[in-house]
Amino acid sequence: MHIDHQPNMDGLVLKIENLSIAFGGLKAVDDLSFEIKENEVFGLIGPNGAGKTTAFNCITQFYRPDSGNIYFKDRKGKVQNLLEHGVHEIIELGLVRTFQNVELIRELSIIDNVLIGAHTDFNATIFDQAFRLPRAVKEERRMRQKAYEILETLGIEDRADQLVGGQPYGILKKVEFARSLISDPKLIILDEPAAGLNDTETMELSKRIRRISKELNCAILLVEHDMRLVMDVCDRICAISFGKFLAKGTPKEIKENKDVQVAYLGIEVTENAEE
Amino acid sequence: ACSNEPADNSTAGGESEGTEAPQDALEWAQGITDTQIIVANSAATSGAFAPVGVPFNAGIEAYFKKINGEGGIQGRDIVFTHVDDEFDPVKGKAALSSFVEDEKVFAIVGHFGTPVVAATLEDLKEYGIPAVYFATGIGQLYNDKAEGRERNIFPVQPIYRTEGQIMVARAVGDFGASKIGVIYTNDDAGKDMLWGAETMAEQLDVELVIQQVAAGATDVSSAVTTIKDAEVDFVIGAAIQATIPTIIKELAAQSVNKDVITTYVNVSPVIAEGVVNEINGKFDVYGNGWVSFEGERANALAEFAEYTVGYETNVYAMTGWIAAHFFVEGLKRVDGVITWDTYMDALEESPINNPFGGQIDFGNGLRAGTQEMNLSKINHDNPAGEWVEEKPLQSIDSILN
Amino acid sequence: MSTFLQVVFRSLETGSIYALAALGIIIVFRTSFITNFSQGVVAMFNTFVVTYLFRTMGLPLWLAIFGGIISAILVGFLIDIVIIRHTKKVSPVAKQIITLGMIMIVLGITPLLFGVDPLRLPRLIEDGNLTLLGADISYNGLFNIVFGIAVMVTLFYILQKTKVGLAVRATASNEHTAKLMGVPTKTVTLGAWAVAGVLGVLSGVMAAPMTSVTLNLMDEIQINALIAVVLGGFQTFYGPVLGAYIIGIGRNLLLYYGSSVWGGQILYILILVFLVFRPHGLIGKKIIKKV
Amino acid sequence: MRKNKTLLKIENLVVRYGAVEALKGINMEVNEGEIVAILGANGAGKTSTLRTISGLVESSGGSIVLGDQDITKTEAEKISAMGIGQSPEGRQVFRDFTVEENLKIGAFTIKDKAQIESNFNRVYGYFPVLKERKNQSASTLSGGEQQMLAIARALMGSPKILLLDEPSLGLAPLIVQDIMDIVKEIKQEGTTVIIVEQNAAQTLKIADYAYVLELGQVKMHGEASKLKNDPHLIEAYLGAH
Amino acid sequence: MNTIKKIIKNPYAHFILLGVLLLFVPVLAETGIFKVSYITTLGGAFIFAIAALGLNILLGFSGLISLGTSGFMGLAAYVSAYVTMDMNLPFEVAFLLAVLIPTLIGVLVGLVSLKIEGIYLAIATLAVSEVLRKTFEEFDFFTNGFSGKNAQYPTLLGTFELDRTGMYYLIVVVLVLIMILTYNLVNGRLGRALNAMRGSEAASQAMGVNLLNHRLIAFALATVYASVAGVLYVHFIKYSYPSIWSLKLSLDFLAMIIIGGLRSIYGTLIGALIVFAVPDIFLKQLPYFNQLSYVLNGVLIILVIIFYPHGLVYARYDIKRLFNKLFKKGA
Ligand SMILES: Nc1ncnc2c1ncn2[C@@H]1O[C@H](COP(=O)(O)OP(=O)(O)OP(=O)(O)O)[C@@H](O)[C@H]1O
Ligand SMILES: Nc1ncnc2c1ncn2[C@@H]1O[C@H](COP(=O)(O)OP(=O)(O)OP(=O)(O)O)[C@@H](O)[C@H]1O
Ligand SMILES: CC(C)C[C@H](N)C(=O)O
Ligand SMILES: [Mg+2]
Ligand SMILES: [Mg+2]
Repeated sequence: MHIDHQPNMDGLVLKIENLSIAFGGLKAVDDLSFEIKENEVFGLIGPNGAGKTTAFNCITQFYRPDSGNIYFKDRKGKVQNLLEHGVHEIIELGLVRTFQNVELIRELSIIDNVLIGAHTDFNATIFDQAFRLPRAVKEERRMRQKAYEILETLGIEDRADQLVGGQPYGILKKVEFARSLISDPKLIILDEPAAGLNDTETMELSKRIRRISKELNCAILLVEHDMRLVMDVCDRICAISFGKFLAKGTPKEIKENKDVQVAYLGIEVTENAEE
Repeated sequence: ACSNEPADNSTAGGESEGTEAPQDALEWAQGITDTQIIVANSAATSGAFAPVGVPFNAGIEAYFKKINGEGGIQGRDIVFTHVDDEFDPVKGKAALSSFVEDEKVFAIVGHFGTPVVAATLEDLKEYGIPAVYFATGIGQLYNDKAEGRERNIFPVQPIYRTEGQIMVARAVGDFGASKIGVIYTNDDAGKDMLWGAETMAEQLDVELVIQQVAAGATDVSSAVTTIKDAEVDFVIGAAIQATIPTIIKELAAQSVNKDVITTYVNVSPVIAEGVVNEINGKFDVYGNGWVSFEGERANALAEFAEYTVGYETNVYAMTGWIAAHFFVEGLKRVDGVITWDTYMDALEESPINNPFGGQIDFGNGLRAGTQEMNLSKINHDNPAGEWVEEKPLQSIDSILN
Repeated sequence: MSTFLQVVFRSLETGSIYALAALGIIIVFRTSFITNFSQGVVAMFNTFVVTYLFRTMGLPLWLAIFGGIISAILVGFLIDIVIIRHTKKVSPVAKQIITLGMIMIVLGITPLLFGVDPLRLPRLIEDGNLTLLGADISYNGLFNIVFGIAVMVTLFYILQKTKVGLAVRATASNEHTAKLMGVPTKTVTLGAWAVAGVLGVLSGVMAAPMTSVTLNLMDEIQINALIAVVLGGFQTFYGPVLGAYIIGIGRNLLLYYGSSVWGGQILYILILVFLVFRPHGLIGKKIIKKV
Repeated sequence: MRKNKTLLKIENLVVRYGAVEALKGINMEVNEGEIVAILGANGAGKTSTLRTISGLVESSGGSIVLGDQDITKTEAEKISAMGIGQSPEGRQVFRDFTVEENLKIGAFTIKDKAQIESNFNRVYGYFPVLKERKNQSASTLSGGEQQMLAIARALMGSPKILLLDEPSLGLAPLIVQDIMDIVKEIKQEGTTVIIVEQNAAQTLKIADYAYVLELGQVKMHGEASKLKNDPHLIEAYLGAH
Repeated sequence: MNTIKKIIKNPYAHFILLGVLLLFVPVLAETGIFKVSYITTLGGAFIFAIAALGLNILLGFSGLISLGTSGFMGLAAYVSAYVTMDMNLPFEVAFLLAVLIPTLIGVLVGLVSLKIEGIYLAIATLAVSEVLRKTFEEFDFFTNGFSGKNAQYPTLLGTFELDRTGMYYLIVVVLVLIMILTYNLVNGRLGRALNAMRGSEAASQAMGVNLLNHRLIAFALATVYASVAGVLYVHFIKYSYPSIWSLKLSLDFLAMIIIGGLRSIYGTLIGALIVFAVPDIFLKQLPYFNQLSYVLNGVLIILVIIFYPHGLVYARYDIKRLFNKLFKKGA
């Protein structure tokens, strides 16, 4: 694909331009544009079926959009059009995601699941691994240590060697989170990270998201229906409906936006969120 | 599993070299005790080949029962041990090593199936243990001057390649065919018969129309259509039991109406019964035979039937019976100490008669199995299935002259 | 032309046999999530039962077939109750291996019960030919085709249009949730094994007169039925039937016009290539897993 | 205070998954026409309770009595036919079925065609988006749409007792509100509801009675209106990590 | 003290210990404690275990099912026989070629696997295997058709002439080596990536696992293992026959890894013994049941799967429990 214009990405990490994708006759994402600044927490909200997950899937190349561009400033500061990369190449550029329905490997231990996130950071070849050459051994040890440290920051290091299968939902969510952290990303995409968490856990999550964004120097793109979390952690929010742009602004602006209230929030919940 | 009583010191090598040695210097071969002569085979008696292996072994056992009932050999009973090798060379090889090295049997009787036989032929020769009758027709068994380490191989059964030659010879010699259709299965039987047929057709300068079908196929219609289109004047059904009825029925269904000849394996009332209704009034089905049920042989058949209840009409049981017969005939000829060498000498001494007709000569190291075959035909009038003999045992040369 | 038709007619009959066998495989697959490698040998066993009733017990053929159907139902029940019900914790691949175990059991038991001789089973309609456009087709062959299609149409109707069908498909899609909805999944699975058994014995009884009743009766049919299911796709019930007829006809055309040696293999390769372009068969489509 | 007669009675229920004891002998009573909430942290055993009631999980001890019938060992499909409907955890829609077929299966135990028809109208009324998508394959629905489908499917069977496992999971705030309203509405019609939720405050608002589970045991129970204001609740049991 | 503990705990020590124990089989056979036939039966089982280990990587770890194992194993067997017997080249050359050629085809199938999945892939590989088997039957010049192809015990490095026992030793050494390599491969980055691919294609891709590469690697490894097994087979049995390399054998490989335990190295070995050796060493020795050994083996397979759906390796927990129980009672 030939890029005829290099977008200006000063201060930005991701820039979506006129993104569209349709399934059959249904326009799931319709001419959507937004941009995310470096190190900010950005919320994407909208009614069920608005196209949020679909937008994520376009960004991470699980879907090929019908039109539009997706620019990303990679680890080295180089601007990349994500459409030119395969799904498995995205993480190397510095963009990592979690999944709306947890996607973990039940038969592996928690720490091994986290290590999968570091897949692209290994240098040892198959040959090194097969014969356990010192290079491979050292590398493995180093990565394991790093994974362990991440589990520590999430407070689940005591479970590091337990299998993922059979763990409660809240732990699974944390493991997914840990897995996205180990690759030192520039942008993390979180799809409904608070779903299935109780009130206390949601509060914890909200603190953690802020901390991570600061400590790791990365931006976060968040989809979530739990308004307390969204309002609490997001610097800016974009609301969409039927695949189309609806409103953009600070949490306060969004909360007060009439369109968003009608299409998404409902009056009572807005009150709740203010409590 | 076996009793190792006295005089059982000879090892696998068969070290008693000189046949001229005085009797008292000879040691009894392994597997022979005061009361028993132990022999063995491994065969597929389970799985898809059970229909061949089970009756075959039943035939062997029946014959030994008869012999033991008659007082055994030199007062010893013949004890037959068997292991199921599932038609698998690894299992067959393991079984053979155990027979010879652990159980120290005297001989292998009725070594079974192409893959196992081919995988263990070298081992047999190395052991030097007499092996009488091979339930397979592979070419490796053939030898016209077996000496030294090769002497211990005694094939009896006709070789499919020979049979293929005989079929073409019959087609030309007896039926005056000049364009012959060959439908062969893609297994060793079919392919070896095809090989024989092609060789003979070249010699006799007749045309073959060749079609392959899968062994065990249920739909052979396209092959038959091809044969029909070619307007052949005779058909060779180079297929063993499972597939030959399919071929014959399809030939009838498509009204090809040319006479068919097939292998001795199929000359069994069961096969005749399976197809007689379909061919009735349309064409004849002939079969090669290496056994004859006519005349004086009828007695042999009655005796066989008496001992093999349940398998009275089974060709594989009959071949098992023949296998045991050849083994025992050799034993009977040894008087005094039985060693591997005295036994093999006895087998080679003079031709041995097949109880159902014909004879085999192992003299001068000849190892060629059965060379003469007769011709029988399915009797259209007997719905229960019957083959009637048309022509006596003949060699290829005599068929063509 | 008439030769071509001849090949096609004859293949239609074989196609019907493959189709019945394929339906048996798919119905079990869709309810128990098992690729049933034992469909063929179980059919072979029940065909032996028919042959036994006919030859040894001297029943009329139609009654013997009826007996075979009863036996197929009983064997189906037995398999479900004794084995399949106890495989809740067993993964789909492991269940396939269970069917391998069943093959061994049936292959071991059949000769013990019915002897080792190849047996003859006559056709339902012994004589008579219909000549159509210069090609022959026997009344029995015609009957097989029509009967096979009738069975399949009935099955389709039941599966697609009735509540029973809904129950079967729901069980296939997600057994646990189907239970939650009140679908008697155990009965569905039990029924599926019985129906598969009946389809099997029908295919066996159709195939037997062309050959003879032996342990290997269904070997070729089993492989071709499996491939038919894949060619047609596992997601519908009519895809495999279509696949079966395509294989029946395609195989014979390739054998006849191509090579009698390599025809079958050429067909396999063609199907392989086809699958690369349509990985879920003729009818199947990829079930999208949304993330 | 709980005036209606007991419809479902759980006594000393024990559930094990291999070595894990998920329920360690719990007791619960659900009265006719009530909304009963089950609350608790992750892994407390809420889902296990519902799955055992509906017969998907075998109990290792204790009993469940529906009306005067012991259903502890009854099979799931029979329990469903007795009028217990469930919207399960993880949605569990029939992925390769269309939306409409999913709903049809929901009405599997209903014989009366007119009743099915009216149930269709009713759930399409609750969730218009499902009507728009009725021929779409369930696997391609958005997360929230699938959740709606799961709830609608449970309603299609006109259950006497409705079990909802985290019905609001993944739904937009507006729809969560709708769900709560629907639950209230069907209660009015005489349906008994057992609801498992993470959002305690919101759930207690509509519930009559609530049980709080922790590590497989009932730690607290009482009328919702009272529990709502119990400071212990939030502090001690809902944030157990 | 501590170092001893370390050694006892060391997985490599276990593999090597196992190998040493297995090396004693021929000695025991010579002294008459074991039957001589055990050498062949066990050697055969170990060869099958090697191929099954490859399939375990493919199915257990990557979740890709193949019914083509026997075809590839057969191809390697024929290549090795042809190169040594007809071309008169050294065993080592034959070995290399016999691994290389099937692996190339295996990688081709791996390419196809990117598009075809699950049961479709199983049947597709079955088709490949059937085509291979057909070539074994028809290409007489190469395979000697239905007469079967003979081979000889190999001579290593042109000097060490192996006999039956020597070949058995070689098999054990290769088996242990392959077990160790497998252990290394699956307990590291590759193992994790393959696991991820099976567990969640989406997640693994999002984490940077290149599906195509890893599927190819998995197929290549499975084919290399099958090929090594094929070479050992043809020089141990000294024979190859077309219909050995059938669907039945491929299903047997599946049975081995499932009975033993998916993703378990020892399990695979146990599975191979149960499927291949137990019938010969035990079932066929049972009086009266001799005729039923086939049936019994089928029953055994079904029972094991029902009671140990995750493989017989899990029986060790039950054995431990039983042991504890007995021990406690006794105390
Ligand atoms: N593969 C597909 N085929 C057809 N329709 C699809 C497909 N994927 C998504 N859709 C439709 O596109 C719309 C957008 O779906 P998407 O999953 O992006 O919604 P969402 O905003 O993430 O909703 P939720 O908050 O409920 O998760 C939905 O209406 C869905 O039904
Ligand atoms: N299939 C299973 N195998 C093993 N353990 C299980 C299984 N299902 C549940 N558990 C365990 O049982 C306990 C209770 O689980 P349950 O799903 O009932 O909790 P819950 O209260 O619904 O939690 P959540 O809020 O996360 O949905 C947990 O410790 C869980 O890990
Ligand atoms: C089954 C055997 C006795 C015959 C078969 N044709 C073979 O030689 O292999
Ligand atoms: Mg979504
Ligand atoms: Mg739950």
